[in-house]
Amino acid sequence: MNKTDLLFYLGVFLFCSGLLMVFTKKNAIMILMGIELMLNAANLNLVAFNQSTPGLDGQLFALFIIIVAVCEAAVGIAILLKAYRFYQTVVPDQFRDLHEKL
Amino acid sequence: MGLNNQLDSIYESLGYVWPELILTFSILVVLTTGLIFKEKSHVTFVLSGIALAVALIPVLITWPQQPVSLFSNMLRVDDFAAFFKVLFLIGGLLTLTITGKKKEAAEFHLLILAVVLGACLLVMSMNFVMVLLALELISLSSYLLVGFSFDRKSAEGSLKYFLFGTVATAVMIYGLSLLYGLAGTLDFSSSPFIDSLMRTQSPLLLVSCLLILAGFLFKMAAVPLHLWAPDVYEAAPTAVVAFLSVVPKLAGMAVLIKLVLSFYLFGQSVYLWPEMIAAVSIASILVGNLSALVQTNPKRMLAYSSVAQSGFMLVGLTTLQLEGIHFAIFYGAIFLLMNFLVFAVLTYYEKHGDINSVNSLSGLGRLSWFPAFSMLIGMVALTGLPPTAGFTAKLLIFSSLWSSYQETHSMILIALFLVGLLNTVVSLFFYLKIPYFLFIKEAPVGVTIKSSGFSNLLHLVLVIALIYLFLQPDLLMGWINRITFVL
Amino acid sequence: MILQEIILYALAGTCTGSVLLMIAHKNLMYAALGLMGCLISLAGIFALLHAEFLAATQLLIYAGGVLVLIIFGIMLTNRIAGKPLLTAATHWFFGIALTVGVASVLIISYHETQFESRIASQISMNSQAIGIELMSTYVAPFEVSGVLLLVCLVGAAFTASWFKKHPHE
Amino acid sequence: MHLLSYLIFIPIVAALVILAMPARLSNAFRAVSLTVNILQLLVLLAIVLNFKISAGYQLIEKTPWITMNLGAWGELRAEYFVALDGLSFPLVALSVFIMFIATVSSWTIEQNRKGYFVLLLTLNGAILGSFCALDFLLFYVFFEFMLLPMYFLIGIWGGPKREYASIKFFLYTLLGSIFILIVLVGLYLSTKTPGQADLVHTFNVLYMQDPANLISGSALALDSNSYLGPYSFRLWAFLLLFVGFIIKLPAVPFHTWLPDAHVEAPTPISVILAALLLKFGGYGLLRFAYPIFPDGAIYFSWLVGFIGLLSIIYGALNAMASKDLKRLIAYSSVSHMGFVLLGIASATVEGITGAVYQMFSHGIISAMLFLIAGVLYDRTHDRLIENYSGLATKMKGYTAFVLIAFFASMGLPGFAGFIGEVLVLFGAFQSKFINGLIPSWMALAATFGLLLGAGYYLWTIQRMFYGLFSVKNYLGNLADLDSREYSLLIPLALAALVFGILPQLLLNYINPFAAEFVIRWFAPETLIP
Repeated sequence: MNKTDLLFYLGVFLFCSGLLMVFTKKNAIMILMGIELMLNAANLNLVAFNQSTPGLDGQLFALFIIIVAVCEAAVGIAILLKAYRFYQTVVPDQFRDLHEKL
Repeated sequence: MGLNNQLDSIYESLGYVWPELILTFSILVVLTTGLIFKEKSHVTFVLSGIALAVALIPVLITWPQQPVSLFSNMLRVDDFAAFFKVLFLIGGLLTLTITGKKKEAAEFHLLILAVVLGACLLVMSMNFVMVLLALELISLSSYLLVGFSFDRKSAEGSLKYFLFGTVATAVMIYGLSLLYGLAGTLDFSSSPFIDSLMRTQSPLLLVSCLLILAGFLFKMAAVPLHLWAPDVYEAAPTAVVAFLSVVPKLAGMAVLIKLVLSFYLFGQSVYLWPEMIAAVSIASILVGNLSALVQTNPKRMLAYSSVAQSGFMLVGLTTLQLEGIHFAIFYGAIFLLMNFLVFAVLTYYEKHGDINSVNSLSGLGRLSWFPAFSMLIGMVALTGLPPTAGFTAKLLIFSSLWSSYQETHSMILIALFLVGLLNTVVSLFFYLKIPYFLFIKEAPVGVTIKSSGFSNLLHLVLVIALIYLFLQPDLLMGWINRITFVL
Repeated sequence: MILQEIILYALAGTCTGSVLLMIAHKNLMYAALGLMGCLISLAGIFALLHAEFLAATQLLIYAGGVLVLIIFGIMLTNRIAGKPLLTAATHWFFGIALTVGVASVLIISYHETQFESRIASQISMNSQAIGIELMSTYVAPFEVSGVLLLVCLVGAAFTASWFKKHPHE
Repeated sequence: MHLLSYLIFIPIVAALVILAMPARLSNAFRAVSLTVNILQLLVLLAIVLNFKISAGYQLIEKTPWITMNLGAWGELRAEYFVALDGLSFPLVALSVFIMFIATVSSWTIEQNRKGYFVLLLTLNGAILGSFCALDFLLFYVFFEFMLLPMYFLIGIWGGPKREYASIKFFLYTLLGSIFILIVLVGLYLSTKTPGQADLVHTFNVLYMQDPANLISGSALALDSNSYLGPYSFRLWAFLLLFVGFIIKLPAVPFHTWLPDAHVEAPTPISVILAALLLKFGGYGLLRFAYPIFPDGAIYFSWLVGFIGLLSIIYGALNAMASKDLKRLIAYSSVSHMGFVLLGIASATVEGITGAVYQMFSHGIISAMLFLIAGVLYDRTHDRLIENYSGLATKMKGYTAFVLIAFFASMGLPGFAGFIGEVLVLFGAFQSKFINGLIPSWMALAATFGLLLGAGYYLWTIQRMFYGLFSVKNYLGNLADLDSREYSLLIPLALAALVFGILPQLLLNYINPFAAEFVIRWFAPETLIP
């Protein structure tokens, strides 16, 4: 296995693990962590692909993704805290005020 | 290019982004005044209104705008971006008008400004980095805005929107990283980008494009990424819903247009982009309309209706031709008017009581006819019947679809044509529900309704705009026809 | 070269292991620990790939900032009384099927793809180059990300502190 | 002159005027509405004086409306284009007359008069606009514009089941108009304005009717090679237009909205619905479907004739089985409008003339029938036939008008209904020998419908008016017609008689239209193989 392939597979693994956590974990914080994994998968790809690409676009893009991740985490935790105050839980499945009323 | 030249060009570029500079500056001003005048929210209300109005001026006076690349081709000003900017700024102004002088925190106005700023940047973006940042500015601000009712529901809606949205963004970012590997550049309008895509038409390209488009379909609430819409619409404050159902949706559509045109490679792409978009469009129209049928909460119903409306906007894009896209833009502009009309009336009724079920609107039209009449016009426009511009918009996009069929003889276009038009009948069922309750049902005893000259004026303006654009669509269409796409 | 490859494999292995820990463990704190392991090993990989600036940022902002935020979140949303912070998981079958599907689509299409060979520019002073880029080509995104951070922090602070201001509602 | 524009826009302007007036002036609204009708009658008089027999389209008004650049797809041009010919002239005259009757019979409306008269006037303008429009888009806009006023008029001022009836009416007719819209979109994109260097798509119906204006290679051109299943797009387009219009007509099996709408609607609205709105079915076929797609018309002529026949028989049988007087009249409408369809299907001069004449006469007679039903309902709030008997002894004047209306509707010689039906039957018989479009047994079977008609009317007269006087659940003394009711019924009865005895008054106008229609699109020599 050469280096590029290895890095790509690692990226796929991270992305899919993130996806798996998003779909299976019940706790919103766990979901948030899954999302972080997906973002890291993208970062890994960008850095790896930047190895064979002129310029530093990949790394700079990764840098901005990290900034975006910080913002998302900050906003996410804030929203989560507010929801927790109302519901005393962070399990989205237990929020039952909004659903189809037929 | 030397560093000095680059710095010079940055300095030059600043002259083209006045609206964005004004918005950014006003965000700072709103933030500081919010801290100074803590209890006087109308100060920031007035300030942000002025900012949005002032930001319109540079857009309007530079119209028509020759395409100019800014900041090393990160952004580009052209007629396309300018037209959408006008829509976003008007959308922001209308949102403030609907909210009225209701006591809202300075942060509310700040976030509205941030969404408008993000939308303006998004339509100008020519580089995936800018796309991502502008999109996040819209998304994160809107997740927070949804929570601004500060009750259980809105906290839940906000969290759900956040979780769905960030997952969609993460998927999109992963797609972007793959595309970067394939194309070697992030500048999606540049010729190296197009060239590499032409050379490597691999399955991975399709996968990455689909992952990227997912992010924007999410913003537009198109099927299958519409699941957040009903909950968020129900939970968020009504004025915010009006805002979120228009500005991010149109921004998403604008970028979708640019990206799909880019991915389509002037018709040389081996992938069936028109067919794929047509499939999303059919699904959105069907799912949106059929789900809306069974709703009793007006806001949930409008959420599904907005899913269907996204489907209609995509109809124009299906043709992947300049004309079809012009009509999609026309549809978007009309959608802004009709959606704001409907939500303006809903906000007006909300002041008199709960609007969580159509039942609570019973007979209000018999007590005060004008708001109910405006609602009727809004609903008729959303259905796409004359004499409103909603009809013209539908007529035009379906005309483009038919023309496109005559050129390609693709059966899925005919399917979309028939599904789209026949769905008008389905949609009538639920669009008519609200006027039906307003006019035909009797009001419960003791219900009174205060008429408000200000909101009547707002409704009147929107109603007249909708009818005027039906009688004379040439005016708006003339502006839109200027838009070209130089990739 | 060999040493580098060994380190790379080791880091990839650590990363995989930490992620598996995150998926498998029910305890939130362990999952956060797993995330930290993953982030740090990724920073190592970045450093190996000559992206030193990014590696540093990853350590400082990601491991230092995001992770702290997440741990704050865990602390604030769980009443700690000596109980382990457990979380449940559902839809395993659906989740795994979806994940395996996505992974196989990605890997198969990756193998079908002939990547173009491009000549990478050799950049020795990574941090300096990035600094110059940020202030020239990427100045617009740089400024926008400033606005983004500002808006998010103000909005998040307001949202999170709303209850403190309105204790009776 | 702009006579037609006056006709169309006087009521719309008046509607806006009423909207601006304060709601407490409730008596003034009736006055405004009546003034509008009188003005319209005067304009109509001027039109009659100006309209020349057999001179094609007259009183033409044409102004550009929408001109829009469609880029690579040419240019879109819609016009404000109104004119009258032998087809629309009788219907416009009928509309003005019936709207007058409807306003007078709305005199007793008490609830929310402002809204009522606004909607009535809007409806008035939309109906006249649709009959006059020769631009397909303009027609379509007016046509759709009728739906909402009608929906609210039934939904707010209707009977106990009004909500169900109004939504059913709306959905059926909207479905029909969507079918029309589908064809409309395809059609205008397939049509070009003759004599223009650039490609200018037009909605002008006269251009659409000329196959030379269809763009070669477009999906709806004569040489179109677009197929969907067994039929070409042209045949589908004809079918869509056909279904769209016969929902309005209404023909079996799309008629089920009609009885509900009629039963629930207030009397004036029933009158408008039966006398005017149903006519759009026949009018649409003769103006749009047949001339634009004559090949489709020929291909499906058997189907058209058969649906017509089915409506005649099925409508009559249902009428016979109806217990409710209004429902009986509604089903008799289905039956009579079936004759229109049969006449059109025959595509002979007699058949077409008969169809147009039948539309006119049915307009007058059905208005009378619904007024009669309304008179009874106003007094007793009961419409069930079995609850009445011996009315002739108490309500002499009323009975006289009932007899006139019933006999006219039966198609007795001397009444207007007779002329239309006989001409239709004559055309349907001849069709086999002239163009071979429909078999003559259809005509034979249709006469059976006439017999059934006589049957249910006579039976109803026998049940309701003969025998000892009794009205179930009603103890008061039934008053005979008052002067307002006389003033409504006398003009209608006179019209039914005059146009029965002197048919050439109208035939002179219709005949040139029918002759040209047949020669241009259904000339026998081109049809018989």
